[in-house]
Amino acid sequence: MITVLYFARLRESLGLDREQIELSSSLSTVGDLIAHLRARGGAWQTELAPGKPVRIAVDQDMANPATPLADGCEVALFPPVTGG
Amino acid sequence: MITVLYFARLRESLGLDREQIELSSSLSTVGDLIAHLRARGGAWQTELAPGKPVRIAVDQDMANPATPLADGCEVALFPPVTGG
Amino acid sequence: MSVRVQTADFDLGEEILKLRRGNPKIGAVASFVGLVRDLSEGTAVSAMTLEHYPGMTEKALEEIVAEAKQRWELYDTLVIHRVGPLLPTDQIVLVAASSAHRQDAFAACEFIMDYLKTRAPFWKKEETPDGARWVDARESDDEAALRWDSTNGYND
Amino acid sequence: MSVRVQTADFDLGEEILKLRRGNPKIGAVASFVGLVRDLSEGTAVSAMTLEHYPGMTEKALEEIVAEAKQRWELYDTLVIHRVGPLLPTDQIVLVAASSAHRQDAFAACEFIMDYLKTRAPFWKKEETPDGARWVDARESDDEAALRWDSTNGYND
Repeated sequence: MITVLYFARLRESLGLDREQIELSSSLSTVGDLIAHLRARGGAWQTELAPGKPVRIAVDQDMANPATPLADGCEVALFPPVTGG
Repeated sequence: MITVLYFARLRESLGLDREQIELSSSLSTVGDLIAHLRARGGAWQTELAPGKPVRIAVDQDMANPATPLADGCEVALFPPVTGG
Repeated sequence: MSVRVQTADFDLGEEILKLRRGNPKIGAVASFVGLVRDLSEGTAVSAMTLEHYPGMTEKALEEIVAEAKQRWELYDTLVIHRVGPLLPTDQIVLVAASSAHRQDAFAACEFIMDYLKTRAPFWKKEETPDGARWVDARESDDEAALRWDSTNGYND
Repeated sequence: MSVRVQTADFDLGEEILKLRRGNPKIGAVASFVGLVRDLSEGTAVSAMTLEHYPGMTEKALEEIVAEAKQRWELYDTLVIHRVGPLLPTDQIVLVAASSAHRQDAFAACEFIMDYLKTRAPFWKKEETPDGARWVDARESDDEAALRWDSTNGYND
Protein backbone atom coordinates (compact mmCIF):
# COMPACT_ATOMS: atom_id res chain seq x y z
CA MET A 1 0.00 0.00 0.00
CA ILE A 2 1.27 3.47 -0.94
CA THR A 3 -0.14 6.92 -0.29
CA VAL A 4 -0.62 9.15 -3.34
CA LEU A 5 -0.96 12.93 -2.87
CA TYR A 6 -2.25 15.46 -5.41
CA PHE A 7 -1.46 19.17 -5.32
CA ALA A 8 -2.58 22.47 -6.86
CA ARG A 9 -4.26 22.27 -10.30
CA LEU A 10 -4.07 18.44 -10.27
CA ARG A 11 -5.80 18.23 -6.90
CA GLU A 12 -8.62 20.41 -8.21
CA SER A 13 -9.01 18.73 -11.62
CA LEU A 14 -8.98 15.24 -10.13
CA GLY A 15 -11.20 16.27 -7.21
CA LEU A 16 -8.95 14.38 -4.79
CA ASP A 17 -6.11 15.35 -2.49
CA ARG A 18 -4.93 11.87 -1.44
CA GLU A 19 -5.66 8.16 -1.75
CA GLN A 20 -4.20 4.76 -0.90
CA ILE A 21 -3.21 2.37 -3.68
CA GLU A 22 -2.15 -1.29 -3.44
CA LEU A 23 1.18 -2.22 -5.06
CA SER A 24 1.41 -5.35 -7.23
CA SER A 25 3.85 -6.99 -9.62
CA SER A 26 2.42 -4.84 -12.45
CA LEU A 27 2.38 -1.70 -10.30
CA SER A 28 5.88 -1.32 -8.89
CA THR A 29 7.31 1.87 -10.45
CA VAL A 30 6.27 5.49 -10.91
CA GLY A 31 5.62 4.72 -14.59
CA ASP A 32 3.28 1.85 -13.63
CA LEU A 33 1.41 4.15 -11.26
CA ILE A 34 0.89 6.83 -13.94
CA ALA A 35 -0.40 4.17 -16.37
CA HIS A 36 -2.71 2.81 -13.69
CA LEU A 37 -4.14 6.28 -12.96
CA ARG A 38 -4.49 7.20 -16.65
CA ALA A 39 -6.54 4.05 -17.21
CA ARG A 40 -9.26 5.54 -15.01
CA GLY A 41 -10.19 7.77 -17.98
CA GLY A 42 -11.84 11.20 -17.81
CA ALA A 43 -9.87 13.89 -15.98
CA TRP A 44 -7.24 11.28 -15.08
CA GLN A 45 -6.53 10.55 -18.70
CA THR A 46 -6.49 14.26 -19.62
CA GLU A 47 -4.39 15.53 -16.75
CA LEU A 48 -1.84 12.70 -16.89
CA ALA A 49 -1.67 12.50 -20.71
CA PRO A 50 1.84 12.07 -22.16
CA GLY A 51 3.43 15.50 -22.67
CA LYS A 52 1.53 17.08 -19.77
CA PRO A 53 4.00 18.78 -17.42
CA VAL A 54 3.34 16.62 -14.36
CA ARG A 55 6.02 16.33 -11.66
CA ILE A 56 6.34 13.29 -9.38
CA ALA A 57 8.01 12.98 -5.99
CA VAL A 58 8.61 9.73 -4.10
CA ASP A 59 9.13 10.14 -0.38
CA GLN A 60 9.59 13.87 -1.03
CA ASP A 61 12.40 13.49 -3.57
CA MET A 62 11.86 14.26 -7.23
CA ALA A 63 11.34 11.03 -9.17
CA ASN A 64 10.95 9.77 -12.75
CA PRO A 65 9.01 6.93 -14.41
CA ALA A 66 11.74 4.39 -13.58
CA THR A 67 11.73 5.17 -9.86
CA PRO A 68 10.64 2.04 -7.93
CA LEU A 69 7.80 2.17 -5.41
CA ALA A 70 8.07 0.43 -2.03
CA ASP A 71 5.32 -0.51 0.37
CA GLY A 72 4.49 2.44 2.62
CA CYS A 73 6.03 5.10 0.42
CA GLU A 74 4.53 8.52 -0.24
CA VAL A 75 4.08 9.53 -3.87
CA ALA A 76 3.07 13.06 -4.86
CA LEU A 77 1.84 14.30 -8.24
CA PHE A 78 1.84 18.02 -8.99
CA PRO A 79 2.29 20.66 -11.71
CA PRO A 80 5.63 22.49 -12.19
CA VAL A 81 6.23 24.64 -9.13
CA THR A 82 5.54 28.39 -9.10
CA GLY A 83 6.65 29.72 -5.72
CA GLY A 84 8.99 32.53 -4.82
CA MET B 1 43.81 80.25 -10.15
CA ILE B 2 42.66 76.69 -9.43
CA THR B 3 41.89 74.89 -6.17
CA VAL B 4 43.74 71.62 -5.56
CA LEU B 5 42.38 69.15 -2.99
CA TYR B 6 44.24 66.20 -1.42
CA PHE B 7 42.52 63.21 0.16
CA ALA B 8 43.27 60.20 2.34
CA ARG B 9 46.86 58.90 2.29
CA LEU B 10 47.95 61.75 -0.02
CA ARG B 11 46.54 64.38 2.32
CA GLU B 12 48.48 62.87 5.21
CA SER B 13 51.77 62.32 3.35
CA LEU B 14 51.75 65.80 1.85
CA GLY B 15 50.56 67.40 5.06
CA LEU B 16 48.05 69.49 3.13
CA ASP B 17 44.36 69.20 2.36
CA ARG B 18 44.00 72.04 -0.15
CA GLU B 19 45.84 74.88 -1.85
CA GLN B 20 45.44 77.47 -4.60
CA ILE B 21 47.70 77.35 -7.65
CA GLU B 22 48.06 79.91 -10.46
CA LEU B 23 47.61 78.62 -14.03
CA SER B 24 50.08 79.66 -16.72
CA SER B 25 50.97 78.76 -20.31
CA SER B 26 53.21 75.98 -18.98
CA LEU B 27 50.63 74.85 -16.40
CA SER B 28 47.41 74.25 -18.31
CA THR B 29 46.70 70.50 -18.09
CA VAL B 30 46.48 67.82 -15.38
CA GLY B 31 49.85 66.49 -16.60
CA ASP B 32 51.43 69.95 -16.18
CA LEU B 33 50.04 70.18 -12.65
CA ILE B 34 51.46 66.80 -11.65
CA ALA B 35 54.90 67.80 -13.05
CA HIS B 36 54.69 71.11 -11.18
CA LEU B 37 53.88 69.37 -7.88
CA ARG B 38 56.54 66.68 -8.35
CA ALA B 39 59.18 69.38 -8.84
CA ARG B 40 58.65 70.37 -5.20
CA GLY B 41 60.71 67.28 -4.25
CA GLY B 42 60.44 65.32 -0.98
CA ALA B 43 57.05 63.71 -0.27
CA TRP B 44 55.66 65.36 -3.43
CA GLN B 45 58.18 63.60 -5.61
CA THR B 46 57.67 60.28 -3.81
CA GLU B 47 53.86 60.30 -3.67
CA LEU B 48 53.39 61.52 -7.24
CA ALA B 49 56.19 59.44 -8.80
CA PRO B 50 55.36 57.80 -12.16
CA GLY B 51 53.68 54.44 -11.54
CA LYS B 52 52.16 55.51 -8.22
CA PRO B 53 48.40 54.80 -8.28
CA VAL B 54 47.20 58.40 -7.99
CA ARG B 55 43.72 59.33 -9.22
CA ILE B 56 42.82 62.81 -10.43
CA ALA B 57 39.40 64.47 -10.70
CA VAL B 58 38.70 67.82 -12.35
CA ASP B 59 35.49 69.49 -11.25
CA GLN B 60 34.51 66.16 -9.65
CA ASP B 61 34.86 64.10 -12.84
CA MET B 62 37.65 61.56 -13.23
CA ALA B 63 40.43 63.06 -15.37
CA ASN B 64 43.72 62.07 -17.02
CA PRO B 65 47.02 63.85 -17.78
CA ALA B 66 45.60 65.36 -20.98
CA THR B 67 42.59 66.95 -19.27
CA PRO B 68 42.82 70.76 -19.60
CA LEU B 69 42.57 73.02 -16.56
CA ALA B 70 40.47 76.21 -16.60
CA ASP B 71 40.60 79.14 -14.27
CA GLY B 72 38.47 78.50 -11.18
CA CYS B 73 38.32 74.73 -11.56
CA GLU B 74 38.61 72.25 -8.69
CA VAL B 75 41.25 69.54 -9.04
CA ALA B 76 41.45 66.63 -6.60
CA LEU B 77 44.30 64.15 -6.12
CA PHE B 78 43.66 60.92 -4.23
CA PRO B 79 44.56 57.21 -3.97
CA PRO B 80 42.37 54.50 -5.57
CA VAL B 81 39.05 54.44 -3.74
CA THR B 82 38.25 51.85 -1.05
CA GLY B 83 34.65 52.43 0.05
CA GLY B 84 31.71 50.05 0.26
CA MET C 1 20.90 27.86 8.26
CA SER C 2 17.26 28.52 8.87
CA VAL C 3 14.31 27.60 6.63
CA ARG C 4 10.77 28.58 7.54
CA VAL C 5 7.44 28.10 5.78
CA GLN C 6 4.74 30.17 7.44
CA THR C 7 1.47 32.04 6.92
CA ALA C 8 2.65 34.98 9.06
CA ASP C 9 4.40 38.00 7.60
CA PHE C 10 8.08 38.65 8.38
CA ASP C 11 10.15 41.70 9.33
CA LEU C 12 13.14 42.08 7.00
CA GLY C 13 15.11 44.40 9.29
CA GLU C 14 14.68 42.17 12.32
CA GLU C 15 15.56 39.00 10.41
CA ILE C 16 18.73 40.47 8.91
CA LEU C 17 19.78 41.82 12.30
CA LYS C 18 19.39 38.32 13.79
CA LEU C 19 21.36 36.87 10.88
CA ARG C 20 24.39 39.12 11.30
CA ARG C 21 24.37 40.12 14.98
CA GLY C 22 27.45 39.23 17.01
CA ASN C 23 29.58 37.95 14.13
CA PRO C 24 32.33 40.49 13.30
CA LYS C 25 33.60 38.20 10.50
CA ILE C 26 30.58 39.11 8.34
CA GLY C 27 31.37 41.80 5.79
CA ALA C 28 28.39 41.33 3.49
CA VAL C 29 24.70 40.50 3.72
CA ALA C 30 22.72 40.13 0.49
CA SER C 31 18.97 39.76 0.72
CA PHE C 32 15.97 39.42 -1.52
CA VAL C 33 12.27 40.01 -0.90
CA GLY C 34 9.63 38.79 -3.36
CA LEU C 35 6.30 40.63 -3.33
CA VAL C 36 2.80 40.03 -4.71
CA ARG C 37 2.25 42.18 -7.82
CA ASP C 38 -1.17 43.46 -8.88
CA LEU C 39 -0.45 42.41 -12.46
CA SER C 40 0.58 38.98 -13.77
CA GLU C 41 0.99 38.05 -17.45
CA GLY C 42 -0.92 41.22 -18.35
CA THR C 43 -3.93 40.47 -16.12
CA ALA C 44 -4.98 42.29 -12.96
CA VAL C 45 -4.52 40.24 -9.81
CA SER C 46 -6.63 41.11 -6.77
CA ALA C 47 -5.44 38.31 -4.48
CA MET C 48 -3.41 35.13 -4.46
CA THR C 49 -3.20 31.86 -2.54
CA LEU C 50 0.02 29.94 -2.07
CA GLU C 51 -0.29 26.19 -1.69
CA HIS C 52 2.64 23.97 -0.74
CA TYR C 53 3.60 20.38 0.03
CA PRO C 54 4.27 20.32 3.78
CA GLY C 55 7.38 18.34 4.58
CA MET C 56 8.81 18.26 1.07
CA THR C 57 8.90 22.06 0.91
CA GLU C 58 11.19 22.32 3.92
CA LYS C 59 13.28 19.40 2.67
CA ALA C 60 13.70 20.96 -0.79
CA LEU C 61 14.62 24.35 0.67
CA GLU C 62 17.15 22.79 3.03
CA GLU C 63 18.75 20.94 0.12
CA ILE C 64 18.96 24.12 -1.94
CA VAL C 65 20.58 25.99 0.95
CA ALA C 66 23.01 23.12 1.63
CA GLU C 67 24.08 23.25 -2.02
CA ALA C 68 24.64 27.02 -1.79
CA LYS C 69 26.78 26.48 1.32
CA GLN C 70 28.94 24.01 -0.59
CA ARG C 71 29.42 26.39 -3.50
CA TRP C 72 30.21 29.60 -1.60
CA GLU C 73 31.84 30.70 1.65
CA LEU C 74 28.83 31.64 3.74
CA TYR C 75 28.38 32.30 7.42
CA ASP C 76 24.64 31.95 7.50
CA THR C 77 21.55 31.84 5.33
CA LEU C 78 17.87 32.45 5.81
CA VAL C 79 14.85 31.42 3.77
CA ILE C 80 11.32 32.38 4.76
CA HIS C 81 8.45 31.54 2.41
CA ARG C 82 4.85 32.39 3.14
CA VAL C 83 1.83 30.23 2.26
CA GLY C 84 -1.91 30.86 2.33
CA PRO C 85 -3.86 33.92 1.14
CA LEU C 86 -1.87 37.03 0.13
CA LEU C 87 -2.68 40.44 -1.38
CA PRO C 88 -0.78 42.73 -3.77
CA THR C 89 2.24 44.38 -2.05
CA ASP C 90 2.36 41.51 0.51
CA GLN C 91 5.74 39.90 1.08
CA ILE C 92 6.01 36.33 -0.26
CA VAL C 93 9.59 35.26 0.25
CA LEU C 94 12.80 36.38 1.95
CA VAL C 95 16.21 34.94 1.08
CA ALA C 96 19.39 36.22 2.73
CA ALA C 97 23.03 35.16 2.92
CA SER C 98 25.91 36.49 4.99
CA SER C 99 29.56 36.16 4.04
CA ALA C 100 32.97 37.79 4.45
CA HIS C 101 32.75 39.20 0.91
CA ARG C 102 29.94 40.48 -1.25
CA GLN C 103 30.42 38.17 -4.25
CA ASP C 104 29.60 35.06 -2.21
CA ALA C 105 26.62 36.68 -0.52
CA PHE C 106 25.13 37.90 -3.83
CA ALA C 107 25.73 34.65 -5.71
CA ALA C 108 24.28 32.48 -2.94
CA CYS C 109 21.20 34.66 -2.60
CA GLU C 110 20.47 34.62 -6.33
CA PHE C 111 21.22 30.89 -6.60
CA ILE C 112 18.83 30.05 -3.76
CA MET C 113 16.06 32.14 -5.37
CA ASP C 114 16.61 30.55 -8.81
CA TYR C 115 16.51 27.02 -7.42
CA LEU C 116 13.62 27.74 -5.08
CA LYS C 117 11.63 28.88 -8.13
CA THR C 118 12.13 25.56 -9.91
CA ARG C 119 12.53 22.98 -7.12
CA ALA C 120 10.53 23.94 -4.05
CA PRO C 121 6.93 22.66 -4.15
CA PHE C 122 4.90 25.88 -3.95
CA TRP C 123 2.02 26.77 -6.27
CA LYS C 124 0.34 30.13 -6.81
CA LYS C 125 -3.34 30.59 -7.58
CA GLU C 126 -4.34 34.10 -8.61
CA GLU C 127 -7.70 35.86 -8.43
CA THR C 128 -8.28 37.77 -11.68
CA PRO C 129 -11.30 39.52 -13.29
CA ASP C 130 -11.82 36.27 -15.26
CA GLY C 131 -11.83 34.15 -12.10
CA ALA C 132 -9.18 32.15 -10.28
CA ARG C 133 -6.29 30.62 -12.22
CA TRP C 134 -3.22 28.56 -11.37
CA VAL C 135 -0.01 30.30 -12.39
CA ASP C 136 1.98 28.51 -15.08
CA ALA C 137 5.68 27.88 -14.51
CA ARG C 138 7.86 30.34 -16.46
CA GLU C 139 10.45 29.08 -18.88
CA SER C 140 12.70 31.96 -17.85
CA ASP C 141 12.82 30.45 -14.35
CA ASP C 142 14.06 27.14 -15.72
CA GLU C 143 16.70 29.03 -17.67
CA ALA C 144 17.71 31.00 -14.59
CA ALA C 145 18.23 27.77 -12.64
CA LEU C 146 20.06 26.09 -15.51
CA ARG C 147 22.76 28.74 -15.69
CA TRP C 148 24.14 27.50 -12.35
CA ASP C 149 24.88 24.06 -13.82
CA SER C 150 28.63 23.69 -13.89
CA THR C 151 28.40 22.13 -17.34
CA ASN C 152 27.34 25.29 -19.14
CA GLY C 153 30.21 27.45 -18.06
CA TYR C 154 28.27 30.34 -16.53
CA ASN C 155 30.37 30.20 -13.40
CA ASP C 156 33.73 29.91 -15.11
CA MET D 1 16.47 57.36 -6.79
CA SER D 2 17.98 58.37 -3.51
CA VAL D 3 21.66 58.71 -2.64
CA ARG D 4 22.75 59.61 0.88
CA VAL D 5 26.18 60.04 2.47
CA GLN D 6 25.88 60.29 6.23
CA THR D 7 27.59 59.62 9.56
CA ALA D 8 24.37 58.27 11.11
CA ASP D 9 23.47 54.58 11.05
CA PHE D 10 20.49 53.36 8.97
CA ASP D 11 17.62 50.96 9.50
CA LEU D 12 17.46 48.37 6.69
CA GLY D 13 13.86 47.32 7.36
CA GLU D 14 12.57 50.88 7.43
CA GLU D 15 14.50 51.90 4.29
CA ILE D 16 13.26 48.92 2.26
CA LEU D 17 9.71 49.51 3.43
CA LYS D 18 9.93 53.12 2.22
CA LEU D 19 11.39 51.93 -1.08
CA ARG D 20 8.58 49.50 -1.87
CA ARG D 21 5.54 50.85 -0.05
CA GLY D 22 2.52 51.72 -2.14
CA ASN D 23 3.79 50.35 -5.45
CA PRO D 24 1.98 47.10 -6.32
CA LYS D 25 4.04 46.80 -9.54
CA ILE D 26 7.13 45.85 -7.51
CA GLY D 27 7.71 42.10 -7.43
CA ALA D 28 11.33 42.09 -6.27
CA VAL D 29 13.59 44.01 -3.93
CA ALA D 30 17.27 43.07 -3.77
CA SER D 31 19.43 44.68 -1.14
CA PHE D 32 22.96 44.59 0.13
CA VAL D 33 24.49 45.68 3.43
CA GLY D 34 28.25 46.01 3.86
CA LEU D 35 29.63 45.72 7.40
CA VAL D 36 32.90 46.48 9.18
CA ARG D 37 34.84 43.24 9.77
CA ASP D 38 37.25 42.76 12.67
CA LEU D 39 39.80 41.26 10.31
CA SER D 40 41.26 42.75 7.12
CA GLU D 41 44.06 41.20 5.02
CA GLY D 42 44.83 38.91 7.95
CA THR D 43 45.20 41.70 10.53
CA ALA D 44 42.88 42.49 13.44
CA VAL D 45 40.91 45.70 13.00
CA SER D 46 39.62 47.48 16.10
CA ALA D 47 38.12 50.53 14.39
CA MET D 48 37.93 52.30 11.05
CA THR D 49 37.43 55.80 9.69
CA LEU D 50 35.80 56.49 6.35
CA GLU D 51 36.89 59.64 4.55
CA HIS D 52 35.18 60.94 1.42
CA TYR D 53 35.17 63.77 -1.11
CA PRO D 54 32.00 65.75 -0.34
CA GLY D 55 30.21 66.70 -3.52
CA MET D 56 32.00 64.30 -5.82
CA THR D 57 30.86 61.32 -3.76
CA GLU D 58 27.20 62.13 -4.28
CA LYS D 59 27.82 62.93 -7.94
CA ALA D 60 29.64 59.64 -8.54
CA LEU D 61 26.94 57.64 -6.77
CA GLU D 62 24.20 59.37 -8.75
CA GLU D 63 25.98 58.58 -12.00
CA ILE D 64 26.39 54.93 -11.02
CA VAL D 65 22.70 54.67 -10.16
CA ALA D 66 21.68 56.46 -13.39
CA GLU D 67 23.70 53.93 -15.35
CA ALA D 68 22.01 51.04 -13.52
CA LYS D 69 18.60 52.54 -14.36
CA GLN D 70 19.54 52.62 -18.03
CA ARG D 71 20.66 49.01 -18.01
CA TRP D 72 17.77 47.41 -16.12
CA GLU D 73 14.05 47.93 -15.57
CA LEU D 74 13.97 49.39 -12.08
CA TYR D 75 11.28 51.16 -10.10
CA ASP D 76 13.55 52.65 -7.52
CA THR D 77 17.01 52.47 -6.03
CA LEU D 78 18.62 53.46 -2.77
CA VAL D 79 22.25 54.02 -1.82
CA ILE D 80 23.29 54.99 1.70
CA HIS D 81 26.99 55.18 2.54
CA ARG D 82 28.30 56.11 5.96
CA VAL D 83 31.42 58.19 6.65
CA GLY D 84 33.36 58.96 9.83
CA PRO D 85 34.42 56.57 12.61
CA LEU D 86 33.02 53.02 12.58
CA LEU D 87 33.51 49.84 14.62
CA PRO D 88 33.44 46.13 13.70
CA THR D 89 29.86 44.91 13.00
CA ASP D 90 28.80 48.51 12.14
CA GLN D 91 26.91 48.98 8.91
CA ILE D 92 28.89 50.81 6.19
CA VAL D 93 26.73 50.76 3.09
CA LEU D 94 23.24 49.88 1.92
CA VAL D 95 22.32 49.39 -1.72
CA ALA D 96 18.82 48.36 -2.79
CA ALA D 97 16.87 48.11 -6.04
CA SER D 98 13.20 47.38 -6.71
CA SER D 99 11.86 45.93 -9.93
CA ALA D 100 9.04 43.85 -11.37
CA HIS D 101 11.35 40.82 -11.62
CA ARG D 102 14.21 39.51 -9.52
CA GLN D 103 16.89 39.37 -12.23
CA ASP D 104 16.84 43.15 -12.73
CA ALA D 105 16.83 43.85 -9.00
CA PHE D 106 19.77 41.51 -8.32
CA ALA D 107 21.85 42.68 -11.28
CA ALA D 108 21.34 46.37 -10.51
CA CYS D 109 22.21 45.90 -6.86
CA GLU D 110 25.41 44.01 -7.61
CA PHE D 111 26.36 46.43 -10.41
CA ILE D 112 25.94 49.46 -8.15
CA MET D 113 28.09 47.84 -5.44
CA ASP D 114 30.82 46.88 -7.93
CA TYR D 115 30.97 50.37 -9.40
CA LEU D 116 30.72 52.09 -6.04
CA LYS D 117 33.78 50.11 -4.94
CA THR D 118 35.87 51.43 -7.86
CA ARG D 119 34.39 54.85 -8.68
CA ALA D 120 32.98 56.54 -5.59
CA PRO D 121 35.59 58.59 -3.68
CA PHE D 122 35.61 56.92 -0.25
CA TRP D 123 38.75 55.83 1.59
CA LYS D 124 39.07 53.52 4.59
CA LYS D 125 41.65 53.89 7.32
CA GLU D 126 41.89 50.98 9.74
CA GLU D 127 43.17 50.82 13.31
CA THR D 128 45.30 47.69 13.73
CA PRO D 129 47.71 46.40 16.43
CA ASP D 130 50.52 47.90 14.27
CA GLY D 131 48.85 51.30 14.13
CA ALA D 132 46.59 53.03 11.65
CA ARG D 133 46.82 52.17 7.94
CA TRP D 134 45.05 53.21 4.77
CA VAL D 135 43.35 50.30 3.05
CA ASP D 136 44.74 49.46 -0.39
CA ALA D 137 42.34 49.07 -3.28
CA ARG D 138 41.73 45.43 -4.16
CA GLU D 139 42.40 44.16 -7.65
CA SER D 140 39.39 41.86 -7.33
CA ASP D 141 37.20 44.97 -7.08
CA ASP D 142 38.54 46.29 -10.38
CA GLU D 143 37.84 42.90 -11.93
CA ALA D 144 34.34 42.86 -10.48
CA ALA D 145 33.59 46.25 -12.05
CA LEU D 146 35.19 45.29 -15.37
CA ARG D 147 32.87 42.34 -15.92
CA TRP D 148 29.97 44.77 -16.49
CA ASP D 149 31.73 46.32 -19.49
CA SER D 150 29.66 45.46 -22.52
CA THR D 151 32.81 44.74 -24.48
CA ASN D 152 33.79 41.63 -22.54
CA GLY D 153 30.56 39.76 -23.11
CA TYR D 154 29.62 39.06 -19.49
CA ASN D 155 26.14 40.40 -20.06
CA ASP D 156 25.48 38.66 -23.37
